[in-house]
Amino acid sequence: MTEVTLSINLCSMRLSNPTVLASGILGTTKTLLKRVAESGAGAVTIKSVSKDSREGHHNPTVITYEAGMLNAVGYSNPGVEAARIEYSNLNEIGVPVIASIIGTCTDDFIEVAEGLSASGFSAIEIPLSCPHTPGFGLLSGQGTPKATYEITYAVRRKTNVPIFVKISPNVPEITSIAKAAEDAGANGITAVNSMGPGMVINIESKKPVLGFKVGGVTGDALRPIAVRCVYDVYQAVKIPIIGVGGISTGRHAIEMMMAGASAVGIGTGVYTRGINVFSKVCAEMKQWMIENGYNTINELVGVAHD
Amino acid sequence: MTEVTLSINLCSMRLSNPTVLASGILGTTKTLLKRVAESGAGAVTIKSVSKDSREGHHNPTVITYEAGMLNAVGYSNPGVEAARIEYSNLNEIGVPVIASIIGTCTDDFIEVAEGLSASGFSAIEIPLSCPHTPGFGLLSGQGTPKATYEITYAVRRKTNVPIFVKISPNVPEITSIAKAAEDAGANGITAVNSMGPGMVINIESKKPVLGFKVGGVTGDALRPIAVRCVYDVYQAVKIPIIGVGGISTGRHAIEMMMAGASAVGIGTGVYTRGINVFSKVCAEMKQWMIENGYNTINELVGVAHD
Amino acid sequence: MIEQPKMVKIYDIIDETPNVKTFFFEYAGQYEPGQFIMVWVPLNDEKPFTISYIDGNVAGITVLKRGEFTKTLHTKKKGDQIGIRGPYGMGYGLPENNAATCIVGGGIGMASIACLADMQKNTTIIQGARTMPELLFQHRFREMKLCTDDGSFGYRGTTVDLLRELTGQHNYKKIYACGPEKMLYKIFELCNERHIDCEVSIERYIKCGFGICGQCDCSGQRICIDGPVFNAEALGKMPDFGKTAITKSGRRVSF
Amino acid sequence: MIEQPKMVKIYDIIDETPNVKTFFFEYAGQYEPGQFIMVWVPLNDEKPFTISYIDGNVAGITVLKRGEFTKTLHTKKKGDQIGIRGPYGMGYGLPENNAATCIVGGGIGMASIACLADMQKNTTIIQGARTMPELLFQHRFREMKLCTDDGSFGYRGTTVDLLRELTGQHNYKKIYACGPEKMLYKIFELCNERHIDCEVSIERYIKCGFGICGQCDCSGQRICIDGPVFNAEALGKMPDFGKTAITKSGRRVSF
Ligand SMILES: Cc1cc2nc3c(=O)[nH]c(=O)nc-3n(C[C@H](O)[C@H](O)[C@H](O)COP(=O)(O)OP(=O)(O)OC[C@H]3O[C@@H](n4cnc5c(N)ncnc54)[C@H](O)[C@@H]3O)c2cc1C
Ligand SMILES: Cc1cc2nc3c(=O)[nH]c(=O)nc-3n(C[C@H](O)[C@H](O)[C@H](O)COP(=O)(O)OP(=O)(O)OC[C@H]3O[C@@H](n4cnc5c(N)ncnc54)[C@H](O)[C@@H]3O)c2cc1C
Ligand SMILES: Cc1cc2nc3c(=O)[nH]c(=O)nc-3n(C[C@H](O)[C@H](O)[C@H](O)COP(=O)(O)O)c2cc1C
Ligand SMILES: Cc1cc2nc3c(=O)[nH]c(=O)nc-3n(C[C@H](O)[C@H](O)[C@H](O)COP(=O)(O)O)c2cc1C
Ligand code: FES
Ligand code: FES
Repeated sequence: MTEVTLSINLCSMRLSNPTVLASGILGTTKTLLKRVAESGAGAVTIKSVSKDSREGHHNPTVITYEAGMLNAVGYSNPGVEAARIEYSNLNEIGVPVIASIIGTCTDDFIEVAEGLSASGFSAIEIPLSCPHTPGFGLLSGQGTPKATYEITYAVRRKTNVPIFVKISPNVPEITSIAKAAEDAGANGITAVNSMGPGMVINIESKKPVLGFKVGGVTGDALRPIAVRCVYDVYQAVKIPIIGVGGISTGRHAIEMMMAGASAVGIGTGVYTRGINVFSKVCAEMKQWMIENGYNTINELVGVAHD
Repeated sequence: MTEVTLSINLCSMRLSNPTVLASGILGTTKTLLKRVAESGAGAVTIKSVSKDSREGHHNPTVITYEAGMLNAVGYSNPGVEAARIEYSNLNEIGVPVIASIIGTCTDDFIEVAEGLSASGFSAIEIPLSCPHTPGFGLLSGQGTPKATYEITYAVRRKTNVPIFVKISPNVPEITSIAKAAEDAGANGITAVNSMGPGMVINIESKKPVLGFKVGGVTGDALRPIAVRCVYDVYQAVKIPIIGVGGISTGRHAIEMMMAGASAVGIGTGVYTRGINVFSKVCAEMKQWMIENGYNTINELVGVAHD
Repeated sequence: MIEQPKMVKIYDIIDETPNVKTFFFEYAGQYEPGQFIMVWVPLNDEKPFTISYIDGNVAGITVLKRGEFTKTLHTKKKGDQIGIRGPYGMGYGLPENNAATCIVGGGIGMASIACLADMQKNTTIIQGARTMPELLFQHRFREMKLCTDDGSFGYRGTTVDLLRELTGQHNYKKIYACGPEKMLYKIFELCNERHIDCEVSIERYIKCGFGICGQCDCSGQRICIDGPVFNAEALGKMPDFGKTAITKSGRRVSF
Repeated sequence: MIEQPKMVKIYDIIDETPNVKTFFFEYAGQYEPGQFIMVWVPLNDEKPFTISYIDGNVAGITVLKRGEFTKTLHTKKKGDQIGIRGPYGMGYGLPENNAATCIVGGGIGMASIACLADMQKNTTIIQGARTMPELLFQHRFREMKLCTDDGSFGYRGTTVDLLRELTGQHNYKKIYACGPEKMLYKIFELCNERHIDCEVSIERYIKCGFGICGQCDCSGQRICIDGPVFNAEALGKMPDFGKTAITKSGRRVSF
């Protein structure tokens, strides 16, 4: 039997396996990125960084419920200057590190991209899709094809590292947004961000539980929506896709890749299966590949379209 | 202790309790409507009826997954003429019966509404929000404020029974759609239809499981989204809301009512808790009201906004 | 229960008659005679079939070629995969104390009662078919009473005629039946007349299989979850039994 | 574990010092000393507090008025409700064979070690406070060694000074500590020097409480789920311990 390999090439990044730490989960510090890399992730993404520092929303910022998780962290981050110091010497992490940059206007994105340009990030992710932070993402109109094109194009002109545009599952024209990103020079699509927003009310106190009242829904609840988004985007663009949403097992990861993802992001799975979710998912993928006669993980990408 | 009552008035309909059978679940025949009424529902909705008969999508049309259910039934129904015969003498059901009418163009809606006008329906629901049936709902552009206004207004002119417009959780401007319905003369909003669509792929066969490949997501996965939609719509319109999405316990029903629903629709709950989900939910609501000192269920409507 | 289709490999196929094949596959789930599974052919369709054989980790379904989907199933070869989910529904209740029973199968209805027959010692099996080549399971159940409409084999006449004769001679405690609904209805009437308990398995168009879509209604009973097997008492409250059914598009049609 | 905030009624409040109150409420969950719960005031905020009392179905938290949220908590009256979820984190490990231990609490850190102290017979409790009126639990633990920075009561000097003296006299098998990180760090150094095992509870800004948001990092360890209690071996691999922490906005600051 030939050796089964999970390694992939993703926009010139070499990943030992296709699991990627999703942005906003544990990516707050360099030490946590390292810990996640040691837990088996093929690449890691930092928590999104804005020009100025932000405290985010009041707690509760993350809550679980029967079918997944809701979060409205509100993009807390130390701002680009402090981030530049925190995320230095990134080669020590041992796996590719993806920057996540946010802004309230196109200039912000450029400023953050430039501020982090010397840090050795392997790629830049641009989320234009957060459903619960005023001034950013969907709440500031960034989730349209036009805004997507503009922001992506502006960042494209300032950097040579691969750009991933992270899109929302909540928009009717998801494929046109993915295409706008591709047209503007993005090297890949990250699909998807959290959906909704949703709300959970504590009935005894009669109040929404999240500090921001509403928050993006992730985890199992999101998975079928995310799989469909990836399936649609795969037909619309040629650039690779990082599929994110509800992945916590090897079967989930394979499903997402069959829909068209070249790699898979994991967020909520860190809660449901612990920080070693990355190595667990990889072991399960390998096992399945052996049982089903696959040698390389690439063979699975997009096969559900045949 | 005073008697706890669940009875409500909903647009001139008297319901012994606020649970309503959602459209498309068991509403295919008069005998099943009766069975659901006997299982404790306060009102029942028929499966949506179109002008001509439809076979719907190939099977699988409904599948469950960890966090809920996906369906793409494809609006199978016998057409308005046969439906008129099936749903006759509706007073025998014992609870108010709501018609659900669909069409591919405004004239269709009118024809169906008129065809069913002599049947004794207590209200008409107009779903403009199905995410997985070509020609109808979101796939035919009915989920915009403009189309919502036009279709609702046209039906309004032909009938005096209360009209509920059923809206989608997938649209960015949910409140403008609800307002358009209210402006056009709707007496209530049903929020929400199934979300997505989503996709589940069987990885051994590498194929989407649903016959139509994609389908609307319902159940637990949908609940926080539905609660947020109802919360938003409650602030936007004055007409009452039937809150639908992921309700299977008394706590869920109370949460939905606190968000602003005057009544609650139940679909997927028929699967998760059996056909008696209606009486179970009612018993659980009553118990909670007793423990928390409420006498009438109306007192709970919208209190999460205070 | 398997909630989403699980792919299983067909490891053997028997040609039962020119139009009926039995497909065997690995199956480790629970099963009661009379329950059914949903059989999926990806990108094609998914329809209900009773488990007609069960032995250890192997199950079989016996499929009559009837239309598009069953035609597709009949093209499947050893080694091909099909998806299955289930089992669904309420099966037959076994008789108490090994009491004498009679099991009646009409046409492909034999598939539904086959496992039930396997589990009973003190039973008479009646099989009816239109004509001799359509008779099923003759090696499996060696002592069947066979009837053909055209008299080409065995008793000339219907299973109901034969059952009427036999109930005069034997003291059956229970009659089980699966087959065309007109036959089932006549057996139900006969049993009522003679005060014999009966259980019959009814066929209706199935979509979800788990009681949510309302497709399989018969007088407020969902065939897929409240049935497909009903006893005399339940049938007595189902005026649509033997009279009307709902088509795939929801139209009510008479038998 | 309670995943979403559950409202509980405050049924008693004790004024421990002018700035510290203990709130009692019904609590039927599991709990290990050192674990914490998240306390929610609807529409306001939610922050972490150790359970400082536990007795049957009753638990208590002891809260120092420090900023906005704790000020709000201090306005709560008997009968008011707060939301709680948890418990979260890894608590203290109990010593083997009732070995002699020493427990050190600095300031409000006493809340964290109080239940641990309740569970140990053969232990010495050292409490440090800036000044006498801030000393906690003097009725609860009658035999504490008390230190004040200003010498207004008990030993004049720090808890670390006293601990150094006592470790010379007693054969402690383990030191437990909770309090200001500078104190914890000195105790950690002392224990290393004297080859005594130690467990300390660390404070970092907490958001989710269950290991997903990354807010509470200390050298790749999440205080909320990998801690808050760490032993000497783990601390040895945490260069940020005693040095830097992450603020609410993610900025790294030095102690
Ligand atoms: C509980 C149950 C158990 C069954 N067990 C068996 C079995 O063991 N062996 C067997 O050969 N057949 C069985 N059937 C019938 C079998 O499902 C149909 O023969 C098959 O679905 C026909 O599909 P088709 O596309 O080949 O035919 P079509 O041309 O689509 O239809 C032919 C006839 O088959 C029936 N039918 C079609 N689709 C369905 C459906 N989804 N559900 C129910 N009936 C349908 C209708 O009466 C229709 O008139 C069972 C049916 C039910 C309800
Ligand atoms: C595991 C753990 C257990 C704790 N147990 C107790 C206890 O039993 N009794 C007690 O009085 N205090 C305890 N604390 C500290 C308590 O959480 C803070 O005092 C409180 O959150 C201050 O909130 P504030 O709004 O009043 O003050 P702020 O003005 O917001 O902050 C004052 C200081 O409190 C700290 N703080 C603020 N918010 C948080 C937060 N979300 N998480 C952690 N620290 C924060 C920061 O160091 C800050 O500088 C514990 C902290 C942790 C991490
Ligand atoms: C607590 C939390 C914080 C998040 N923060 C960010 C963020 O800062 N930037 C971002 O692009 N996405 C953020 N996300 C979205 C995730 O990156 C991911 O797209 C989403 O959680 C879906 O994946 P999952 O189902 O595996 O969690 C966050 C998600 C969670 C749960
Ligand atoms: C099997 C199935 C069929 C449905 N068919 C219809 C339909 O015909 N018309 C309609 O308006 N909604 C239909 N719906 C949507 C439901 O009425 C309801 O809005 C949705 O299921 C959310 O509620 P739930 O989470 O309680 O199921 C269907 C849902 C399911 C699961
Ligand atoms: S087949 Fe759907 S309810 Fe029976
Ligand atoms: S507080 Fe979120 S990871 Fe610890």
